[in-house]
Amino acid sequence: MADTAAALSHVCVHFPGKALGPIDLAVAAGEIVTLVGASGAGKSTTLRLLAGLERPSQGTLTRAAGPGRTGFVFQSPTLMPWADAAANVALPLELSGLARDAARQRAVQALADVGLGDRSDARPNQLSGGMAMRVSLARALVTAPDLLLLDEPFAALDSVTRRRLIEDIHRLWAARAAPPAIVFVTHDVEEAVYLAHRVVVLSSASGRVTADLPCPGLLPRPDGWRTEADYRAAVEAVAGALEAAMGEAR
Amino acid sequence: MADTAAALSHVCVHFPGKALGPIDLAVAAGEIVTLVGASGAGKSTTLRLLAGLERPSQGTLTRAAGPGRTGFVFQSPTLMPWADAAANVALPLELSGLARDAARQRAVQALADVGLGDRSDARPNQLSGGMAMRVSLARALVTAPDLLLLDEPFAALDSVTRRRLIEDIHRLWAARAAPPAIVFVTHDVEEAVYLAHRVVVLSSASGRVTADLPCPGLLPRPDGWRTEADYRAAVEAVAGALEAAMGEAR
Amino acid sequence: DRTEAPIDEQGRVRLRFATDWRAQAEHGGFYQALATGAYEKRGLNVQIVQGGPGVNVPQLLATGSVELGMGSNSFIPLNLVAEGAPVKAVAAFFQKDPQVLIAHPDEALTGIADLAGRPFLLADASITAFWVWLKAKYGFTDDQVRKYTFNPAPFIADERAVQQGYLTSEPYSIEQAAGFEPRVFLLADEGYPSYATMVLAPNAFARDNAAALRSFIAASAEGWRDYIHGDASAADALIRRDNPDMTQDVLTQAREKLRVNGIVDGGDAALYGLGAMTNERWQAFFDVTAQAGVYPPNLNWRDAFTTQYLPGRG
Amino acid sequence: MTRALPPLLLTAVLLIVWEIACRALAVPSYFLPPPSAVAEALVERAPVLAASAAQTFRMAFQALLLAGSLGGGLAVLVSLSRRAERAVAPLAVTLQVTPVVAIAPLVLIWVGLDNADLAVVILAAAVAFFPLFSGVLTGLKSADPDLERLFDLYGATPLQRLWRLRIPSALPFVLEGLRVAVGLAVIGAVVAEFVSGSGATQGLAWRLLEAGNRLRTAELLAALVWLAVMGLALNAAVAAVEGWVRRRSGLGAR
Amino acid sequence: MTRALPPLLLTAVLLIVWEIACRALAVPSYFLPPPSAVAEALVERAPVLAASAAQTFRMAFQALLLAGSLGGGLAVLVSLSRRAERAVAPLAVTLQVTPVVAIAPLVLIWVGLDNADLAVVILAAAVAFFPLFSGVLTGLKSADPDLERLFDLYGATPLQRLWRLRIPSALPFVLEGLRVAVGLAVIGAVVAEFVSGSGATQGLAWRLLEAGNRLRTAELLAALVWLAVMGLALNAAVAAVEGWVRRRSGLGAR
Ligand SMILES: Nc1ncnc2c1ncn2[C@@H]1O[C@H](COP(=O)(O)OP(=O)(O)OP(=O)(O)O)[C@@H](O)[C@H]1O
Ligand SMILES: Nc1ncnc2c1ncn2[C@@H]1O[C@H](COP(=O)(O)OP(=O)(O)OP(=O)(O)O)[C@@H](O)[C@H]1O
Ligand SMILES: [Mg+2]
Ligand SMILES: [Mg+2]
Repeated sequence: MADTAAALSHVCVHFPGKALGPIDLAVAAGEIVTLVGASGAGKSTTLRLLAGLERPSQGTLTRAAGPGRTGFVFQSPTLMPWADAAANVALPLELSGLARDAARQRAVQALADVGLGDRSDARPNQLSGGMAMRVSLARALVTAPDLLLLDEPFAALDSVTRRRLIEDIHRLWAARAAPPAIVFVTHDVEEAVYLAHRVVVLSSASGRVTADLPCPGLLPRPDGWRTEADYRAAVEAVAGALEAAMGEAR
Repeated sequence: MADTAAALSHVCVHFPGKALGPIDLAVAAGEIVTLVGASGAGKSTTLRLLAGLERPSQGTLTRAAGPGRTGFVFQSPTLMPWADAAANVALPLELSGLARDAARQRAVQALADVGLGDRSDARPNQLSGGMAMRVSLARALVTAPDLLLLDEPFAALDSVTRRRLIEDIHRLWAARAAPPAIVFVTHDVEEAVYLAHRVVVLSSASGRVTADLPCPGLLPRPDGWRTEADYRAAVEAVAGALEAAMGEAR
Repeated sequence: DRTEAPIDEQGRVRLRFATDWRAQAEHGGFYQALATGAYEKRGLNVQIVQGGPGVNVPQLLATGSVELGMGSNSFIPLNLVAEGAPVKAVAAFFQKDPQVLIAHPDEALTGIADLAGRPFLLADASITAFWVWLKAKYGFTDDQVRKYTFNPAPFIADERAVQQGYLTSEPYSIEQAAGFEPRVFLLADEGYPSYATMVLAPNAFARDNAAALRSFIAASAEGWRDYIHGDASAADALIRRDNPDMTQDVLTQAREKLRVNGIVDGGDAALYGLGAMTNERWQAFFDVTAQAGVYPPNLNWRDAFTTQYLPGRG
Repeated sequence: MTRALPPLLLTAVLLIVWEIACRALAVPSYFLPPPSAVAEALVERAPVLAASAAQTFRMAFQALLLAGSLGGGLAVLVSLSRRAERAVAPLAVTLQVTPVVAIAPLVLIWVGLDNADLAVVILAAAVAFFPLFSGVLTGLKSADPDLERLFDLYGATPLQRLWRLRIPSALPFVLEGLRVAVGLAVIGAVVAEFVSGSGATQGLAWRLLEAGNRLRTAELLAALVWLAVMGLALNAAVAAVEGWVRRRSGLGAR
Repeated sequence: MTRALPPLLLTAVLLIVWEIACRALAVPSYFLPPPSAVAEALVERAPVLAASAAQTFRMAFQALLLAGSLGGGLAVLVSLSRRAERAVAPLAVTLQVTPVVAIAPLVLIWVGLDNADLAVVILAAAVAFFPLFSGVLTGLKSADPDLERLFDLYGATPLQRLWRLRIPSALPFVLEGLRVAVGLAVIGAVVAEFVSGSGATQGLAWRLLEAGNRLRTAELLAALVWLAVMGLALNAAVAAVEGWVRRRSGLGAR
């Protein structure tokens, strides 16, 4: 198997009144994984753990990506309210040392890629919910990071935009010589299968991994792939695992 | 036709750099409508207009529900960070004069109804994204309002929880002698059809209504209804109208 | 090491003299000497630095910020001795301290003793100065003290109130504003032994600039004589330039009171000349204050002053 | 323990530097005494200083309560109407820039010479008023606009909105105003005692002027040490309240 | 125009009540002159008062700049380390509770008697220091924790974090601190002039003192009117900056 991009081994997190884990999850370099699970299962926490934003109470995190080489989309957009869309997207570039003008130029391009080419001057409070989320996505993609952690990036988007963005991300992924590792969180089972090499199901009781199911076929998905039988079968399997994981909670 | 619960006639909103409308939309008492459209089409704005939270630049709003008789779910949870889940849900009850203890009791019940019976003491920052959204939903439902305006209430929820909540809302709606008018915003076309009496499609260019499609069958939906042919046909129709509305933007 | 006063371009000795307040008639003699050239003709280049409530003359002297300073009352040189600061009084131009107590007009009031139990409005500096003497002599207590911020309105508002003042200042402004003539008790007339308007000099400076210091005292004495008895208009003009809030009527009445009460040329000055100080007065002052517990009985009070720079001595 | 270490360390370093400088440069002690002399004065004059500090603390605390209730109350009142705010804010600014010494005689006349202590409390409260007024007012206007809309929707009365939305939202600004105000109340009590105190209650101002007039600089600095202790104690109290509020509002410790 | 109406109206009402009360109760003018007498004094003494006000304003403004750069700068520095903050904060509190009058002689000696103006500026800056220091420090710590995490993730340097996240987030608290500080700078300039002004300084403090001493209360109040105007002008300037910041940060007018 390829190098590990990020891995949690036996990680536990203790919140006041809630303990998660132990979680074991390894993502290989260039691998795409989706994380599914009930609301409150621990998907966002797992993602924050992988990014090093949450300190494990127990267990260890291994991460290959250097500083600034991780892209993250929080579950809510998390934009700087005083900066316009382009300045928000340009932030990681500027932090990595790129000149202001060059950074902005690339940010505007990244905004165009998520369908917001005409809103680069808008402040976060002038954007709709879906637009703000797309700005956040553009910010995560703009540095072409080695590890991408995306927490429900498409939840606030209409299906057409959503599908277009998925194709874009797959294309970007395939185009890189060393493709990035990506972890998606989503609630849409079909999307989970369509997006990734494998789907990881979290138990809603403990945040532990209860299933780890491979998805058939190659990425990016060929046209009409959604009608294929092994795709449907994989969706059924994930849906079943998910319901089982949720049943465990009760 | 029944009484009007809320109606926008020829309403325009001018934002700096963006104008929406004119929007014409009437919701009858006891009617359930879903609003679909591209990201940034104007769904949230329309909902805020119906609630009287956004002032039209032009045109008029008619609303039957008295003060405090409207329930609203914002696109982001919008909870009071200093209050626990139950206190957040109890807020509208207390504002309408209910005693603190009685209000809290009903709030805890409402939280149980959205699957958060055990988290009534948690603060918003201790909740996951989907949990916070469910608290917001419980707050909108707890007063049994005459007009319910729900902005993507299920976007952050897994499919199992989502389906259960939809059934619950339908059941509540049917159980009332004078059922409330409900307007949903959603990006899920199947959900849009499943939820409502009719689906309204907004143009992504202007926020105008480009299609108004009736949904077949009765509410609440009988078991297995999703497999019926006219349901599938309606979904196809809405998907087509939506793609047409989005094409208009380009 | 020696502390020579600086010399200006014309070869005159530069002396900065810090007063205890903004320019007023109580500084008239020094301004007169400045105006008439009495300093200049003795080879001095004197600059008068106006004081104020926060200007701490002893500290300015101790740090060499000024060469000479004004001592408002006899406590100041004794305090300096008590703290081991090498500064002395070298001349006293007010033989009587013009410090007064002011009360509302009342026929029954015969003297300061009758003021027992009344609220006294006193400035910060007075509380550790003449108030100590009043307490010792008349048995007043600290709880009678209220704060005087150089605004007589609270005094006027309360019939029973007593406030401090300068003979030359407050009685006039109270009369002008309130329209009644207050009762005024000059502490010096009741035996308050303090000098006022003294010249203070650091010991080392005095030692190393004895000639200049003698000249300064002599010229100031000349200035004071002129100011009280001669034409004061030039000095008044200088005062009003330094202190635009001063008015001529205030200056005129103040000068009159200085003259009538023999503040400058009464007492020992009549005998020994302006600026005179005597051992006896200093001892009397020390005895009273030491008995009141202000100073240890073994304090070397003789270090507080010297008469060796006065005209006709040394 | 480790929390208290950095300030203690820095203070110790500064004191040592000061002590050495005083000795090396032979600074006369009436000008600037070394810390050791101040320490001596602190010990020697402990009973007198402690009694005066207690007086000053009492008056500062009363002033703080007065300023808090008036400033906070007025801010809450005017926050209910933009017009009222616009009308009252300039008066608050005017009060802030009015020197205590200029109004002390009026206050003294008003309360009477026999109530000089009350005058001190009133004047100190005037000094501490503005940051509380302004902090509460700014805080009340800092609520999340979406929550404001929610309260609109539920037809909340102005009082309900105030109590359940604006006051909780205002807390960070109120605490910041309080942090500034505690210091101002202490300093205000001293300044007010300077200009309107009485000999009956001898607070720290009395000690300061006595020491200053007598050139006992070490004693003067000892009185300032007591003032600093008082300021730090009140500041720690504010920090404790802040910690409690943060825990309560679930924002976590910083 | 309508914005200015409520304060003007309220002020007018208060002035009329005051005028009537003075006349009806026949209050002697040295206690409390009617507004008409104050107006007269304002006109009569206009040149002197204006010149003094200009002097005071200049010193207050310089003090504000000094306090802002020192207070803000120090706050920014210590915000980079919890330890530094813990070490320095008690010293800032100590400075805040130290009465100007106690340190005035030291400052005066330090800068030299010929630089009394500088002493005034330094002392006034000491008065205005704390709200700026504390406001900036509180503000720098008020950034959205999720944005802080984002900056962690991108490996931002402390300077980048400061400049691009904390300073913009700090603005509401900085502005609140500034609002309090402008008033304190004005009052500080007056008080500092009281305690350290040798005759050389000709600001409003001496106008106040002399007017009080001579019982020219109308003139005293006229000087206070100038102080109030100064405070209001600086406050309006802060409000203008605030408006600009709000527009810039897209928060909209309140
Ligand atoms: N305050 C504002 N200032 C400027 N433009 C605004 C403002 N609020 C909304 N808009 C614009 O109005 C349009 C409609 O916004 P709205 O939030 O209603 O979209 P939406 O249909 O809810 O989108 P989404 O599905 O992404 O939530 C968007 O283009 C948005 O940029
Ligand atoms: N700071 C916190 N304090 C206490 N509990 C927390 C905290 N953060 C998360 N939790 C709890 O941890 C659990 C997992 O939260 P997490 O946000 O990871 O869920 P999630 O799977 O992302 O859910 P969702 O789909 O609703 O976003 C939840 O039960 C949540 O209440
Ligand atoms: Mg989540
Ligand atoms: Mg929306």
